[in-house]
Amino acid sequence: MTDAPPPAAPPRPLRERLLPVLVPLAILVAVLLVWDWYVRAYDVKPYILPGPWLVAQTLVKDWGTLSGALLVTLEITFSALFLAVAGASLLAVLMTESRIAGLALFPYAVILQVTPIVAIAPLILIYVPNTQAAVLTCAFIVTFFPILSNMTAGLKSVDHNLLDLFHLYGASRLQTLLFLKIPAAQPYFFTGLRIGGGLALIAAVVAEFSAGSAGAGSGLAFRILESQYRLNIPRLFAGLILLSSTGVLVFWLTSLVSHLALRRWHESALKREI
Amino acid sequence: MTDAPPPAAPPRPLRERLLPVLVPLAILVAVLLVWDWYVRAYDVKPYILPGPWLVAQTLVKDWGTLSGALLVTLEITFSALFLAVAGASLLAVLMTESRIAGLALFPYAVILQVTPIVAIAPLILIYVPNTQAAVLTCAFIVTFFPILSNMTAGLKSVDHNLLDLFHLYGASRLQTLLFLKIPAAQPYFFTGLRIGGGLALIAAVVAEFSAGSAGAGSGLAFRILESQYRLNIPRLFAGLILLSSTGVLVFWLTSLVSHLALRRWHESALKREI
Amino acid sequence: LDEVSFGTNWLAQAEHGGFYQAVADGTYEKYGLKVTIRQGGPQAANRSLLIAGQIDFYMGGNMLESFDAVKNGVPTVTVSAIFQKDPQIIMAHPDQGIDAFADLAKLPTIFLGKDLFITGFQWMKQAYPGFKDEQYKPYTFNPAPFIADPQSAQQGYLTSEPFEVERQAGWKPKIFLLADQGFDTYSTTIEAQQKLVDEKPDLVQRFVDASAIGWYNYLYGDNKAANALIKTDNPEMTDEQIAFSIAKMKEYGIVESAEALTGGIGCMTDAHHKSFYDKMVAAAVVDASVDVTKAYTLKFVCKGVGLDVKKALGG
Amino acid sequence: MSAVPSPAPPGAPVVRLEGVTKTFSNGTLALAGLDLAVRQGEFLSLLGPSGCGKSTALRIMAGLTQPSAGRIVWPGGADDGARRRAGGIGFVFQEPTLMPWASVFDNVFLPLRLEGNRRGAVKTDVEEALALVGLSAFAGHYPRELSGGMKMRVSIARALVTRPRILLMDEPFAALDEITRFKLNNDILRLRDQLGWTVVFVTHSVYESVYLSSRIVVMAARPGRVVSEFAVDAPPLRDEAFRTTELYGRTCLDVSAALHAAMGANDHL
Amino acid sequence: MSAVPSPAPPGAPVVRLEGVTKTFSNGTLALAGLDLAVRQGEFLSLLGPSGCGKSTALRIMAGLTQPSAGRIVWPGGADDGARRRAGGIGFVFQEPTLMPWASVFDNVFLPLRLEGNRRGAVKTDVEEALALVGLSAFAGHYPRELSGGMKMRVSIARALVTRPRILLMDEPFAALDEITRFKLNNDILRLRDQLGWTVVFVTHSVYESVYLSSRIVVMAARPGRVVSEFAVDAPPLRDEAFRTTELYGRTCLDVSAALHAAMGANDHL
Ligand SMILES: Nc1ncnc2c1ncn2[C@@H]1O[C@H](COP(=O)(O)OP(=O)(O)OP(=O)(O)O)[C@@H](O)[C@H]1O
Ligand SMILES: Nc1ncnc2c1ncn2[C@@H]1O[C@H](COP(=O)(O)OP(=O)(O)OP(=O)(O)O)[C@@H](O)[C@H]1O
Ligand SMILES: [Mg+2]
Ligand SMILES: [Mg+2]
Repeated sequence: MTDAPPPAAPPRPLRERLLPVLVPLAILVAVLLVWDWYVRAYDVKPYILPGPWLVAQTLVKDWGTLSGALLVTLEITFSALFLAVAGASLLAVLMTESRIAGLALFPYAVILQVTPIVAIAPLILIYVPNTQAAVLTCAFIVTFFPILSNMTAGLKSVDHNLLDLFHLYGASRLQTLLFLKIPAAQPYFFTGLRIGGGLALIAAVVAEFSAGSAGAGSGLAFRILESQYRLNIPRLFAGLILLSSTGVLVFWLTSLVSHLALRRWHESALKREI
Repeated sequence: MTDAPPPAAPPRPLRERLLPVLVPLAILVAVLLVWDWYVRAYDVKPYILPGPWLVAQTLVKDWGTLSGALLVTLEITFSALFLAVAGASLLAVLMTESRIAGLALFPYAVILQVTPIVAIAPLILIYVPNTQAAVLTCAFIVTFFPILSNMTAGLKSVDHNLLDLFHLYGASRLQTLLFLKIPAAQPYFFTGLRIGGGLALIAAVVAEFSAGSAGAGSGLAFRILESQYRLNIPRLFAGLILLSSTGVLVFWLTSLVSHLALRRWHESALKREI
Repeated sequence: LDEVSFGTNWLAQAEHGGFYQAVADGTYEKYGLKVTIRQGGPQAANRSLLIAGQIDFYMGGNMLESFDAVKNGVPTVTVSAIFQKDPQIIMAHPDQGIDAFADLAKLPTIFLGKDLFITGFQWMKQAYPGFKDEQYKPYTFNPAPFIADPQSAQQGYLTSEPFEVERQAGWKPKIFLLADQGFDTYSTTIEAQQKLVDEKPDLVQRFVDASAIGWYNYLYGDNKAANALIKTDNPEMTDEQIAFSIAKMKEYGIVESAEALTGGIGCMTDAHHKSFYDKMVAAAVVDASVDVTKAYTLKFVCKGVGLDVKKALGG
Repeated sequence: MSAVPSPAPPGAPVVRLEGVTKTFSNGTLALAGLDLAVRQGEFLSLLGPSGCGKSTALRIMAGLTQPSAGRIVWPGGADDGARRRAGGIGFVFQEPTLMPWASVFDNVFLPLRLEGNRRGAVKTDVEEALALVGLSAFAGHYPRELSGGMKMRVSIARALVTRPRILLMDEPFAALDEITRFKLNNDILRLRDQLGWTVVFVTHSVYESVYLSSRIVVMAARPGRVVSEFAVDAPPLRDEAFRTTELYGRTCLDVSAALHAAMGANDHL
Repeated sequence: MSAVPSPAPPGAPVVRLEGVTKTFSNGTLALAGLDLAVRQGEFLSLLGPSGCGKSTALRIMAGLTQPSAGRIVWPGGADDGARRRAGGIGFVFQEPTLMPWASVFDNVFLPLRLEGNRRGAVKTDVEEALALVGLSAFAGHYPRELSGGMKMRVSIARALVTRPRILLMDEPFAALDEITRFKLNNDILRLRDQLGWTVVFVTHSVYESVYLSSRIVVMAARPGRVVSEFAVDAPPLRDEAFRTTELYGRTCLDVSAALHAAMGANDHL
């Protein structure tokens, strides 16, 4: 005679909640240790790969310069993300509401995606009033497409039975959009947002590289390139680490928003009742 | 007395099928005409914005050089896409199968996404055997994340009732993955693929910019940059147009694959029965 | 005052010193100009802005850019050449038995920027047998891969990379100035639109003259104010680096050699242009159809402007 | 909620399917030449084997599916859209068809919201509808947190909340226990008497159909078609006593027999 | 398909719920101290108002949901996983729960595939199961192309295809017409007789439960609990004639009354 295992003890919310913080942290420590060990063991020169400790020191020392640059980059990032989300959502709506518009515009959205910023940055600089606007335009172009793609897929994935329901009750297109398609597209939208968040950040950096302002009011990208040019590799890494942490933070933020919106109803965020 | 409208005539398959070709084509012609008109009307010099006709001529004239470069770029594109799809799918599976792995690895995937290629290209060049591999690595890094994000979202969005069913029938993790999670994740996966296709192309270009080969065996990116340096703007545009068309083609290919896989069951590809 | 904008091709540094000097000490103002310097930088697009007419003068890197402009019908001309020699160098590790320029051909790897690859390197292949495309690896303005690989060479700017490499790696790289090997282009030129040259020759002349005077003052006079301006534009710049650059410019005769010694800073000659052009045609970098004389005008230079200033400063 | 200008007189057809044929895109012939008229104020039940096209017929009436041949006539006037916007039709789908991201309240509120009502203004209507199906306590829950029968009841509440003129219901009570079912049967009969509903009702229960209907249509499968029709000549408002009448017993037997015949008519099982 | 080493002797408990309580994460108390033993070879029906926890109880038995308190005992031996892998349990969910990307054939084939069978080897098994529910002609169709009742029948075929030792069915026939339902009732009785199934069956039809069961448990809602129990002392293999016996009629009345009492016991509607 064997009994089934006793019912699971009530969940341990604290451990559950700490896990998402502790695990990445543990890995972080491990990565840092390996990195440190590698640099020491193979006597890697700081101008090739500086050790973590040196990078940390540089980060503290150059905090003034770097944090200022970070703020500039963040401003571009969030402006670009905001514009891309707004633009892509609007376009996705347009393209799913009208078959013709979808057919007509998607190729051009693709073209926008595959055009190398580096190549068209000069053109943008010529036609756009100032560098700030040029950088924003570039960042926007990069961020735009993944959000558009996901939003379009989401708007198209609405349950046909619910569409029937709305049709039956004489819902206007706007109502169908607001009360059905947009809520139903959320899981896709948030996936797009999660990609878009990081992409906006990197796009801000790339845009700065290409269309970039330089000198005093410039962002992280410029600082990174400059450090590279000056072979100030510890600072380069400090800049990269700042960038990465910001990226993780942005990702975490978008994931949080997504979780809050989906947790009551969508499989991807719902805890299984077991 | 009013009768309901007569039942719709049987669908006109030819017109239906031509529409997706005709509409973008019409827009294309319109864009070309406006472009041509703008260039003529404002007497824009060819070294700022060449007219469409000049670009077409250049495309024909330089076809030898450009098509060779395109082939190189395409090879990188598809290798990167293939590697990114394989890698991202594997990682997505790992991260959704093991909560710990997901927690541990996602921040690092994000870091990979937000690290500017330009900044780490030198490091890659140091640690990777040859330029070809360096370019591929860069392209891979750029393409990776959107596919990972979508695949993860897809694997997490599986209907909990179906999960129960598999659990009940004692399905192994592998079986659940193969017969349930992967098929269910298809709509997300294909969205990721559609983004990834274009991204791989642009990533190949960016990678070539940063880590790339030049000279005889070099890709489209090099040709574009070279044209820019050498002020051969018509050729720059010819290169861009080649790139764009390739992007649209890649997008169309991934869309086709997606449509074929989903058309029998998923809302996004299914025609509504009305 | 005429408002004039001048776009440089890199971040503010000692190599742009004369222009900043002329701003700082009021020379431009004396010549009736109100000059705004727009510094360039990695991938900045100042050249496009000149072509699009959004700035008035642009600091050209070498004459090839002007040849390309002629070939593509871009109406810009070089009106002055501050540097008689291009400070472009190839450097190698000191302990690899690289004694002559031609020895570089033995190395498996040379890190080059794309622009130098499509220009200078093509010429190297033609002028020195043994160089081949397979040696090329892209230089991303980070010398680490070069330092890490003793069997490699790398492009550089006489006044910058060797300084950084020495500071970081602790050894002095072997330096080969391309100009001394025959790549004899002018550099740090002043380019303007043909239209400006035709319509306002007087303004162009004033800018060229004031710039030359600025340069004399920068090299031989009190350059503190100019350096302060440079450091505002580019906060990373150090006095140490500036001093190193000025010393190198003097040591190699970058600014003052050949005709500049008699004609004044900025002086250019047809012969010098033709010499470089012919080499580039031979290396198939430039098309033989280009009318080289259209790339520049000698109208504004070799007038000895500023030689008096130099003398006054005891240079 | 909204008043409909001039309801058709009792007995006049409200909607008529004339020779309706439906072939799905995969080639399945779901309905073949279906003729069916729904009359004002009647309670019409559709009975038939699983897969015989009941749902398809209902969806065609509601304008959710277009027939491949034949036509639908709405003699009452007005076109499709206007009719729907007049609050004309209530529909209970065979599956609950709830919005997973909305609470029970919001799901029931939906048709009213689509009519342009503000939440506050119709709160009591929604609450009444929820009370009718016994789910007042679950207004704040999400569909996922409900049992199968409860979901179906939300769907019923949603169809009733607009007090539509015509009610199309596709097996609404299949997932409910008999007691709830009987109660809802009586509620429907009462409301229909009060509000003059026309009801088309799909069910698998012969007893239920006889208890509720004024007319019963039995269909056969593939191709779906009408095989027989029964009138139930009893006052529309009935109670449990009706189940003991001879009329009830006899009609049940007749309908059952017809259903058997309909099943025999094809190699269904 | 797979032989189970040593089935428990008839009458011995196969699974026992002891004081099972289930509180969902949103606070709903679905079951409170439920005691229920399923005996080898019996046909146990669960009856009760909508939302009383029948599905929850069934899911707990199948190991799909963990009780918040109390325990499940499987005296037969072996742990949860091994038992399932032994082809032990067949489950019909209340909703069809089909894979939309797979054909009807592949949906029914699934449990066999999960047992490691190759498609060719078990083709006839799948076809037999489909024939049993009358869907042979639809093997190549996709779930979307089926009517509600047809989907449910696919789900039934899927549960039967492995010939499990224990069959848990959650309102399997609710979406079916009476004739199909009666036929399937008889099929189940016959197969159970042949294969010695133990069946736990959730239904809303008192008649159906009495016709099929050897034991009927009536539950009341929120908190879900057992309120009464009935044994149906008749041979397991029954036919339509059983519906005319006095035992059948009396038990129906008793169970109905118990259900009424159970509903009265809370303010359900
Ligand atoms: N979307 C569809 N595509 C293809 N065939 C369909 C579709 N919907 C229904 N069918 C087919 O049409 C026929 C009638 O389906 P319908 O849903 O109308 O049946 P029903 O009478 O409502 O059955 P049930 O009582 O099982 O709900 C069935 O054979 C079904 O397979
Ligand atoms: N996932 C869930 N989260 C929260 N509450 C739930 C969940 N599933 C079920 N419940 C609640 O548990 C109770 C019992 O549900 P269950 O599905 O067991 O009822 P049931 O007896 O099967 O009803 P029906 O006959 O309507 O199917 C209900 O009140 C329901 O609201
Ligand atoms: Mg139906
Ligand atoms: Mg249930």
